[in-house]
Amino acid sequence: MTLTREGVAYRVACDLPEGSYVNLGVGIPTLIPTFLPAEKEIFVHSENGILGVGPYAEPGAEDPDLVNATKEYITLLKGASVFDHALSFTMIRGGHITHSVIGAMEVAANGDLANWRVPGEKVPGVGGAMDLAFGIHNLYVAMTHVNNKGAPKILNKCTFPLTAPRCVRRIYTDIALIEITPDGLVLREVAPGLDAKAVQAKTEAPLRVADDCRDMDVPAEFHGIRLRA
Amino acid sequence: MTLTREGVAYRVACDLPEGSYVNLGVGIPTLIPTFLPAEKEIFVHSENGILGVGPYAEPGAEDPDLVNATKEYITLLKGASVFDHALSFTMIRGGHITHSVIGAMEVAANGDLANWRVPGEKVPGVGGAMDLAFGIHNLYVAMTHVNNKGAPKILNKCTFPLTAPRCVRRIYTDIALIEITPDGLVLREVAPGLDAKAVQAKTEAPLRVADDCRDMDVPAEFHGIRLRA
Amino acid sequence: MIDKTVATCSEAVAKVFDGATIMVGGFGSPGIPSMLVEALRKQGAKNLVVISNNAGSDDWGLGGLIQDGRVRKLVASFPNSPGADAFKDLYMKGEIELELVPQGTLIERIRAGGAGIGGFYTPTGVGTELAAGKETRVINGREQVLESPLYADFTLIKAYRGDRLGNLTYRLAMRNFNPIMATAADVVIAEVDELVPVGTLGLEEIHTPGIFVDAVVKVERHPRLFEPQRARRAKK
Amino acid sequence: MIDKTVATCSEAVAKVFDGATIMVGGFGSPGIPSMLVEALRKQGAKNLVVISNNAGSDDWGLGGLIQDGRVRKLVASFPNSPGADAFKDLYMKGEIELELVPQGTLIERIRAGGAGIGGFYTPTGVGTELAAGKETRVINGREQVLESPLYADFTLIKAYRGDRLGNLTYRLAMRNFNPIMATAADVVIAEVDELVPVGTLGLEEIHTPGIFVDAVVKVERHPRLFEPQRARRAKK
Repeated sequence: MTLTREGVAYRVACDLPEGSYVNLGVGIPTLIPTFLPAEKEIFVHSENGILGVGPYAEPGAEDPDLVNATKEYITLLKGASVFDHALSFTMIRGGHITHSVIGAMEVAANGDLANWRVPGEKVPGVGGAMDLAFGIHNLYVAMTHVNNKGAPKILNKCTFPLTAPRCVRRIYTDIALIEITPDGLVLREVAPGLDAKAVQAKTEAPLRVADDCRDMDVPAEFHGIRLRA
Repeated sequence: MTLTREGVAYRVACDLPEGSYVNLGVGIPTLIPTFLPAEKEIFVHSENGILGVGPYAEPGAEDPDLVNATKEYITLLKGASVFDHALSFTMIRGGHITHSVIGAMEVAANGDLANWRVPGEKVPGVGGAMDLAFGIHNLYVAMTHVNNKGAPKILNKCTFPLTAPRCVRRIYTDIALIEITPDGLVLREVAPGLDAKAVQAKTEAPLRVADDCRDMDVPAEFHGIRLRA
Repeated sequence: MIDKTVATCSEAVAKVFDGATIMVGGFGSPGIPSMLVEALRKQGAKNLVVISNNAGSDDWGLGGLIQDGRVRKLVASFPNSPGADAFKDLYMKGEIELELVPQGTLIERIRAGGAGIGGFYTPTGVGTELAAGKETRVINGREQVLESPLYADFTLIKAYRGDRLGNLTYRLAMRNFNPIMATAADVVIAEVDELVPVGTLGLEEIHTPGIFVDAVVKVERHPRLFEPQRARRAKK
Repeated sequence: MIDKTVATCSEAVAKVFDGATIMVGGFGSPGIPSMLVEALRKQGAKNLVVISNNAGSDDWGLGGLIQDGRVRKLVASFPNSPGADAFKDLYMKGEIELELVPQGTLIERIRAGGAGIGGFYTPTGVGTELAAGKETRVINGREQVLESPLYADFTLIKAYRGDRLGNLTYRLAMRNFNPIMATAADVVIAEVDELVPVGTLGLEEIHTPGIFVDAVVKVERHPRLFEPQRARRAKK
């Protein structure tokens, strides 16, 4: 059994502590807000100068002057603030954002991250990816464990151009939660019904299994959203 | 005949064009606002984060949260804005302030300025003097022509520690208006009743007399304030 | 009396010259000076260097300017967003130059240009393609790359409200690059949704003080600026 | 629920340790966190390094902290203002260290500390005593000096209004160093004149977003903060 994309987002959401200031990248991370429990105050940052991002705007109620970093129309929570790009990136590059959850194409055993460019890709773009990867201490990756050809994305060494070296702390995927330590990858959790061997089979870099390695605590569904595939 | 301190301030005020953004230092420059004609819109900047400084606050009407760079209680003009120190010094160091008028202890023929520290002075302080001297293109000095011992302050070379090299464009004193050019000092105006020779006698550095050198156009008084001594 | 208001966008951009460097504010649709960019398209200056986070959208605004072949070089962090087809086409044909800059480095370089900073060190990009060949040094145990300021001949920005002195405020996410770009060009031109009398904007709430602004034009918003349909698609 | 409010200044400064580096906001009396500094005097930490534009006034606030011999080193632009007698006395006796920094360089160094900038080049100071011995380089034909970031263990600031999330606004000239210092310390403590419910402060008008702030204390203003008599003398 594996997690859905929503399931991965759910699992990350459980780990974000109250009072955290979180930047969410494109891909699976954009699904996280749905799973943040209402009783935990967590502040979502958008690189275009917003702290306190709320749910998407209802159709017809969009405000033309209010989008997130992915250019989707959003709402703001009470206590939100808006500011210019310089202050927004002061938050990122100064390390004030406590957590960043981003997608990845490749992650290496030493924490190297590749998520901005496929070699040979026609037109490059980087956005705020490097600023986040260099600036945020708790940099978490949320992604599918393997690519769409079934090949591992967690490698001994990245093959794609790096976003930043040695920056990723944790990897949340559809089959595992892996921590990146100075001694390499540590398997902390596996999807219900799978075991460490199954995860290793889909991971190029060697995994050390944590003594307290356990099943990912993700229910089958959440308010009608399927979390397990 | 010489100008009073107010007379020097009056003469400087005449040269500030409409639409200029002006930082005024301590000493004679603080007297300038009195002489800015009401019909000319000029924006006075205070380094502590104010653009659009108005007259001093009336006694009893001071606002505890509103002082200028000299810590005097002031008022604001319509259209004024307040901001933080970083933006305030962006205005100065980025060269957005069009004119700075400051006092000086010494000015050299090449435009070197010394106005922040007397050698042997006990406790040093620099404030924003260097930022102004390095940042503002139209840096004007307003001062008495000689020091309180009667010795020249316009020298071949400064003897006091420099605020900035080659930064002063013009010097307004109680007896002359001198422009600093790549070829040295040019005497543009002399106080009514004096001549170039009298000014040179009180100036260490050599003065070239401008072809159109003329009397300073400063009346004897202005709204009851004596401008000539 | 100082009056920085200008009647039309055409008048406001009249002095843009061939080869000029131009900053264009905005992120997504909020804060994009579309009407000024459209006026620039009509004005005709070519060989432009444009500094902007994105490469515009479709065939209007900055996308249109690029499609018209008027931009020699783009300095941007994310020129490959959906809709930036004009840029992508020209880039693939080798007909437009790209300087790709991490977004935080981009805004910091613009701020440095406006604040008189000659250069700065940042860790962002070290060890990646985007810092290749650049000078680095280790500061406090961390390798950092030296980045240079950006400064333009003209900056085009959009604000919500403005007055004749050039004081500006921005609504919600319109602010983004605009107030910083306003500090970093010889000539700064703002299009605004509303022109208000001096004194209307709260003195503690002015985001761009008039000192930075040379011209203010009141505009109707470009009809393409607000596209909730796309937003709805994005939510699916 | 996040609640950054703290009941008393003593509680807010309780964790300041001997040898800590402390930024103190304010310029003149506006924006000076006097009650926090008074609490710090009572708290007792010594050997402090203080970063502040001025050296305080007379025998209260920062002036008092210095007079009590608790400050080992001051980083300031104008420590010799009228009333800074405690600093002047100790400095003359060689009992306090001074790092004198041009005011614009001071705020830029603090901003760099908060923004993750490793260092920057500025023309300010080149060829003067204050850049003596510092690394310089010529950039665009102008010699510039390399300046380093400033970062503190604790920042003490004053704001006008604050909420439990740490969002702050400043009245008039209170802003000065405060919002920038709020970005550049491990622990940021704000005293405010008014505590307001979340949502009261306009989202476009929040000058310091709560992300930067760790603790908010409501205070009555220090009685010495407002001294119009001095202002009247200054006008003569």
